[in-house]
Amino acid sequence: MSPILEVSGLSKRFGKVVTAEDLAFSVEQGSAMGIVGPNGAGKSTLLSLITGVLPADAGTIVYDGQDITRLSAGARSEAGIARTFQIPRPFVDMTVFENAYVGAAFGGDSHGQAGYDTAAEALEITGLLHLADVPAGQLRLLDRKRLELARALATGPKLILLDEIAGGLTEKELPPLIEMIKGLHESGVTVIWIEHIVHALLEVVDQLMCLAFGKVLAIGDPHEVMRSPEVIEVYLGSTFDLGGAAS
Amino acid sequence: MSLLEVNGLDVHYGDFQAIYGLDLRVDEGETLAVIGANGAGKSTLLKTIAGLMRPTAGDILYEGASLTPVPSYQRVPKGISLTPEGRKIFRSLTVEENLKVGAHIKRPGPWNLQSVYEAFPLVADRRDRLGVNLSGGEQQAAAIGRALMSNPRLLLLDEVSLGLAPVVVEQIYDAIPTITGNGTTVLVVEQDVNQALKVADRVQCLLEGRTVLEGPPSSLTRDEIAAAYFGI
Amino acid sequence: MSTPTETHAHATVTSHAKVKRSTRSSWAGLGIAVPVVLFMAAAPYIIDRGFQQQLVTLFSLVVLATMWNLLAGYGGMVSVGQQAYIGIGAYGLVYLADTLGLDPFLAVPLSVIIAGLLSIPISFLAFRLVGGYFAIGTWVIAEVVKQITMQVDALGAGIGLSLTSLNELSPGRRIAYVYWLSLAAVVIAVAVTYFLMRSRLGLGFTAIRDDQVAASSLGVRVTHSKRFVFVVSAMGCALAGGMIAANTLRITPDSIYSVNFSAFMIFMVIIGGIGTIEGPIVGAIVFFALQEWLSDLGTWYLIIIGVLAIVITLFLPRGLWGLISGNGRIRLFPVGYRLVNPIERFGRHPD
Amino acid sequence: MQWLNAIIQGILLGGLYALLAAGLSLMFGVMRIVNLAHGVLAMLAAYLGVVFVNNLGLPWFLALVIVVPIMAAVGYVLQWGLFNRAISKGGLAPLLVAFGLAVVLTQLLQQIFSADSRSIQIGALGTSSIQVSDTIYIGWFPLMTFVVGVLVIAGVQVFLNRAPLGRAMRATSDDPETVNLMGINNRQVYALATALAMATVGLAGMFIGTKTQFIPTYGDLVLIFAFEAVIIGGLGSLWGTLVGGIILGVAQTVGSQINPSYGLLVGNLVFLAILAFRPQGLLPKAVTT
Amino acid sequence: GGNLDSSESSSADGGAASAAASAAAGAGAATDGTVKIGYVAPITGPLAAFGEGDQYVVDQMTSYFAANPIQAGGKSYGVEILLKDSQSDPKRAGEVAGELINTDGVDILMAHATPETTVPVTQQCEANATPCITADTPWQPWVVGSGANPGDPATALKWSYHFFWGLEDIAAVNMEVWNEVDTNKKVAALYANDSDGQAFTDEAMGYPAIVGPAGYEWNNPGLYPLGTQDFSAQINAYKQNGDEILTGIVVPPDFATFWKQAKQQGFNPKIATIGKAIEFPAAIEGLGDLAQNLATEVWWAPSYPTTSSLSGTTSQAFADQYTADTGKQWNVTLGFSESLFETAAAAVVAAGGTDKQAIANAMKTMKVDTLVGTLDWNSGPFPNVAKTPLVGGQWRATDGGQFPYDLVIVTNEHAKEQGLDVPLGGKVEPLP
Ligand SMILES: Nc1ncnc2c1ncn2[C@@H]1O[C@H](COP(=O)(O)OP(=O)(O)OP(=O)(O)O)[C@@H](O)[C@H]1O
Ligand SMILES: Nc1ncnc2c1ncn2[C@@H]1O[C@H](COP(=O)(O)OP(=O)(O)OP(=O)(O)O)[C@@H](O)[C@H]1O
Ligand SMILES: [Mg+2]
Ligand SMILES: [Mg+2]
Repeated sequence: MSPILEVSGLSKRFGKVVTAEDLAFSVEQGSAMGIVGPNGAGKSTLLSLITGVLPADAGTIVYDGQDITRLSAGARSEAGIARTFQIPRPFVDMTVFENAYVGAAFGGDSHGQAGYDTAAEALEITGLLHLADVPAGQLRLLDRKRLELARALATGPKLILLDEIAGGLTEKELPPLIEMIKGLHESGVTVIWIEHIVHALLEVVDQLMCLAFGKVLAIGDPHEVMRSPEVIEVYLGSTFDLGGAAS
Repeated sequence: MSLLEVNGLDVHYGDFQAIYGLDLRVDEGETLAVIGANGAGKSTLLKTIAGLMRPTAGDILYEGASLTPVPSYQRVPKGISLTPEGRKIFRSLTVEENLKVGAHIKRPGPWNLQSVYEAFPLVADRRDRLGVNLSGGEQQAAAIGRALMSNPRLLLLDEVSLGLAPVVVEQIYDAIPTITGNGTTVLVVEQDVNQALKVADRVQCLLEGRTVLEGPPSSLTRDEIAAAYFGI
Repeated sequence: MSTPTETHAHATVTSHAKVKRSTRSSWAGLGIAVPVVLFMAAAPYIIDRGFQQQLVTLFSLVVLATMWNLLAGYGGMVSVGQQAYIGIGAYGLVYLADTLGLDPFLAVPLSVIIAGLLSIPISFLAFRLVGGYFAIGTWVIAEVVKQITMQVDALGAGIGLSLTSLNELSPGRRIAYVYWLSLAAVVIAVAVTYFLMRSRLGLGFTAIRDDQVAASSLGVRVTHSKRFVFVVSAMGCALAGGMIAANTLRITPDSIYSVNFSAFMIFMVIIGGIGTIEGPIVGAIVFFALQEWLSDLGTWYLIIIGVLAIVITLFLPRGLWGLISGNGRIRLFPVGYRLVNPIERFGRHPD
Repeated sequence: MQWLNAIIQGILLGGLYALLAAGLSLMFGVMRIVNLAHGVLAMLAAYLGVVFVNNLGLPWFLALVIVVPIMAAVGYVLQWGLFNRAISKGGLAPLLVAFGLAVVLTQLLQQIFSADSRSIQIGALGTSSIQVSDTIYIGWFPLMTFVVGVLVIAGVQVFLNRAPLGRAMRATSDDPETVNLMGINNRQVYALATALAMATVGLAGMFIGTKTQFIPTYGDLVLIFAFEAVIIGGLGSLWGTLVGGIILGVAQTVGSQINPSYGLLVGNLVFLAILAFRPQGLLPKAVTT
Repeated sequence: GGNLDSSESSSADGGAASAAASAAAGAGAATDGTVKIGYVAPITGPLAAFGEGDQYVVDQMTSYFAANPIQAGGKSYGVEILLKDSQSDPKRAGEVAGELINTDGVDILMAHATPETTVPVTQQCEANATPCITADTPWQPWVVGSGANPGDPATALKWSYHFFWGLEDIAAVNMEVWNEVDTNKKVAALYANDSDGQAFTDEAMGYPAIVGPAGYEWNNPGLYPLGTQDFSAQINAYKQNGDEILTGIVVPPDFATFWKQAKQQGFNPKIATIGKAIEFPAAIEGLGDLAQNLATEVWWAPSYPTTSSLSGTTSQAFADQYTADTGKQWNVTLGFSESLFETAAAAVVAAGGTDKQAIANAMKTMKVDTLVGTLDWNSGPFPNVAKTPLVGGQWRATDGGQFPYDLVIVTNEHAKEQGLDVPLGGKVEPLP
């Protein structure tokens, strides 16, 4: 397998605040990578750099064999990179179906009948089909998160970036979400997922990266990373109990 | 006498009813955790107590007096302070200015800039940064600090640990006994049941706007809670 | 003209999403609109000239309101400077027809194209500003266009120009021709808006209006789309400018570049209902009627219209069309997408 | 020397523009209201000045002391009666209400005072000056206007940055619902902010109404100049507004010096150039806070 | 009827309706028909000062005609007057003119006050084949604005007739004023970039061509845009050139800004003749002490030795009545508003009825004595223009009169040449 995403020397600073410093990692095609790290480590910033919302100060991002460092956000989206927002941002005055269709028609560049099909399929996968004609503004949190995913999915992404999509869900609501992401992953889409609810993350990802102060603190096998003392110190805290939360 | 007493509360969003005849009571110095699935009405409850929403029926008594005629901004001088869902940090103010605005109503008490910084190093390190530039977790921490600055008598925390790194969650839950130790009553909404059970004196579980389970953590089993959560 | 319905029902039901884009009221709307337009086209043979001239004024208002709504209601760009294009359209017509001797009815589309071309570089300046400041920025740009016009002797500098080339026609013909031109302009403006909004572009706009960041992250080319609509709206306003010049026969910089046009556009769209195709039409009709009834009241006329606009903004945010249509339940010009029987199609109710 | 004089007169004029723009900048900064009625409200203040000075015979400075609080009260009432409602509707409502107000107020002023040109009398102070050289004269009144403009800008800026109420205004501007949770009545804060803005408009109206003759529609011009000053200077920064006013003033006087017919045009072109090359303005907010 | 090629616009319906209206209005006198007169004037907006007296004059005329129908062609005609507000906007002026012609079916359209009103109304009349009478716009801007060429009588308009003075008259009157003061004959020119400014500063037709040969040096630094806030460039240019005379056509706000700044900057001309800005009493009050001895051209004044061809009232009586009825000081447009009606009535009489073509034909050679002087379209400088006499005046403090300043006639030679002997109220005095 070849890497779908290769990041090297990536740096970004805001004045004195360094949010990415010489980051380097790669993500295999079809794999799922988790990102954890203390608050303010630069995780969301990294997603913005990959999607092109923020320009990088230095470094290169190679996606699918192509250097996309200078491409606009729109062009990257068209190339198959999709993201969800930490706080869901539905198009509140449009129906759920229309929301998904925006993803298909623009990001996926498939309109007309093909686009309708893609959108409907995305809704089916995320379990929103029965709400297709409901204005998105009326959705509750879980469904909003589903919609974030459905929209991203409708763009027909090769790489999907998820930012704290499980935040605010109760334990009982997590399994369906996890199943959804697993399904997505299994369908061949590469997933990068930022999450503080670590046990949810661990059920899906096959690689875990821990960021701190804009640098890679640890990367590799998820459980090994979680056991690394630095990660425990800066991120998990001494009393963190993986087993309990996951039960 | 309870510090806060909610009697037969109904709350609507337009035609949609979010809370049905809810009763709730918090005693002075107590920590009550409100749990429940998404959309159970937890945030709505807190917003109504803080005065951001008006109930359609029922009453809220605070220190024995009805809050109904009191606009939200006049509830702060009475000692009610809410950390709202979604942080709501003031974007164009620095972290320190956010905290100072939190202290706009100067109630006497242990919390001031210095003590907040001591309790939350994450916040202290970012005191000069603008709210708009904070990461999700940083905002959450600053919002909690801001709520404390008014030295509340009743602190309402909505989804405290949302978006926080485990190590920070730990810090915050470690701080709660200190907060209650200072005489503050805490009403916390939490999606992480384990955390809630750890700090709370009492737990109240909501389902679709109604109370389905209530009691001290020790008297409740995990299965009971799970059942109450989803009304199975 | 294609029909407003695209119902896709081919292949098997289970593999194809069935999407419906028309409503019963939209068929009714079409059923009303076509005869009305045909009847209107025959008007010069039926109604007197004064009425035709009044209708031209009304039509220019409809075009202006429709264009302002396209810009603000759909594109989210509140411009207070569309008079720049009204002026360009008007000056273009008079200059091309009177000075260069072109056929006036050829001069109109030409000046519309000129306005469209000029609006492209202007958009690069205006798009530096957002929200309320975009509004004033466009106003200042319109002022600059006016001041530049006033420096050009060939355009009559500060004096303005009179349109005389139409005087060769008999009054009856002249008025009828201008009337038909204006009627065509209305149909074009409304149709362009409608088909734009039904197209992918329109979908993107609705998304941008709700959340620009999310839209761009889904691949909607925000700036491109906005620029496109900005240019279309400029061309529409130039068309209206040509109509105004052809109707009033005299243009001066202070008048044709007057910010009052923006005032009127805003009032019409607000009164009628922003963000719909029907609203601006309703608003233009109401505004026109008010102007006719109240203009003899002197200053009080604008006081009444201003108060009305404030009241509607505060208490009827969807405008009169919102009231008529039961808050959007009736749509003569539907632009949405309805998934037909989604549950039936996939045969199960998720979770 | 002529050029030097043009620049000096431009700077003095800039003080007036800054004074005109301060209230606009403040209302946008705090309430995100682009107050299209700003200009005509300045005219309202100017007409009040005419009533007090010309009709009732009060001394100019006494009239100033009366007009400013009246305008503040007008602002307070406008905010409670109109703008607060509009803000709660969201979207375009405030812009549109302000626009409606501008039209209504202009016509009302015309109804009351007719379209005759008026001017506030200030006597000899209006025409006296300091002679610096053959070509350079500094008028006392323009100088006074400039000083007041600078003081107003500085005062408001310091108030916003340092005073608790100023901070509350900025917080309310960010999130008007959440400030209620800090014990701040957002509507009250808005009303006070508009009162403050209108107090500066009161000053501006007195000064412009004394400098020139005006009719109700003169407010349009005032509004445009104020906007240009705000944008040249950078959104949300009052110091920027001062700088913007001065640049606009100098551009106009220097433009006139090149050719009288270029004055306003050059001012506008400078504005467009700023827009093209430095859209955030010269002193955008982030630099000053 | 909507027949495309019919030359009449609306059919008999308009006539029937107005007959009813005038029957109601014309209390005593029974009439055989009605003359519908449309009247467009700036009642609101920035030009409203010009239209201040119009409603008054219309009311006066309505009651006059009710009692005294027009006798023409052996029939008697009631008069219905439709006053429409241009809102000071040329576009609106054009719109209401079109409506008056095509919807209301007026027989004659009238307009006054600045090219912003008169030119669009003229345009509509020409395009819609309706007789038109206008005033209160110097004749050159009116002719040019209406698309004709002042130097070429062949470009004459078919339907529109105008009466006012021209650039040559204002230049002559201003020079009369200047001549009375001892100066170096250097003239500072202050003009805005508008219709008037363009016309008056035109090298071939305007001031430069007129005052130059008379020995005056013309110093025009350039036309300024309306709303200019700083005139230091102009003031400097005037000072450097040592100009002792100031002249210009300026709107009130700009003049006030200029005049105060001129004082600040030490530009003190010996005499100033200003058009537009100081035409109206209110603007003068706004200038306060700075108004003393400012000179302006006077189009009409109560002291004009004229009487109305309709009612026979003198100018003085007419002005006094206005002040008595409205409490306002007289102004120069009043006589013109009244004279428009005199002209319209005369045209109907000359045409022997309300036929539009007949009225237009009659106007071509008409001569009528009005409050503003004798209007004669046979001897005008352009086929559609009749000139009115012009005198020079200066504003003087009244020292406790009903109004603080009075416009005193100080020169009358030019008017005498034009055939009207207007008594002087004082002598030209230099600026203080
Ligand atoms: N424009 C900016 N100016 C200054 N600092 C900024 C800016 N944007 C972000 N930062 C800082 O950069 C850091 C990284 O932010 P980022 O949002 O990437 O964190 P994160 O890892 O996603 O944290 P969290 O887990 O809390 O969401 C934060 O400390 C934030 O305060
Ligand atoms: N602004 C709103 N308009 C309409 N309905 C709303 C609104 N906010 C909440 N609701 C509805 O009210 C119900 C209760 O919502 P509330 O936010 O109080 O739930 P919650 O228990 O806090 O859930 P969560 O865990 O998602 O925060 C939900 O069904 C929700 O959809
Ligand atoms: Mg983050
Ligand atoms: Mg909640």
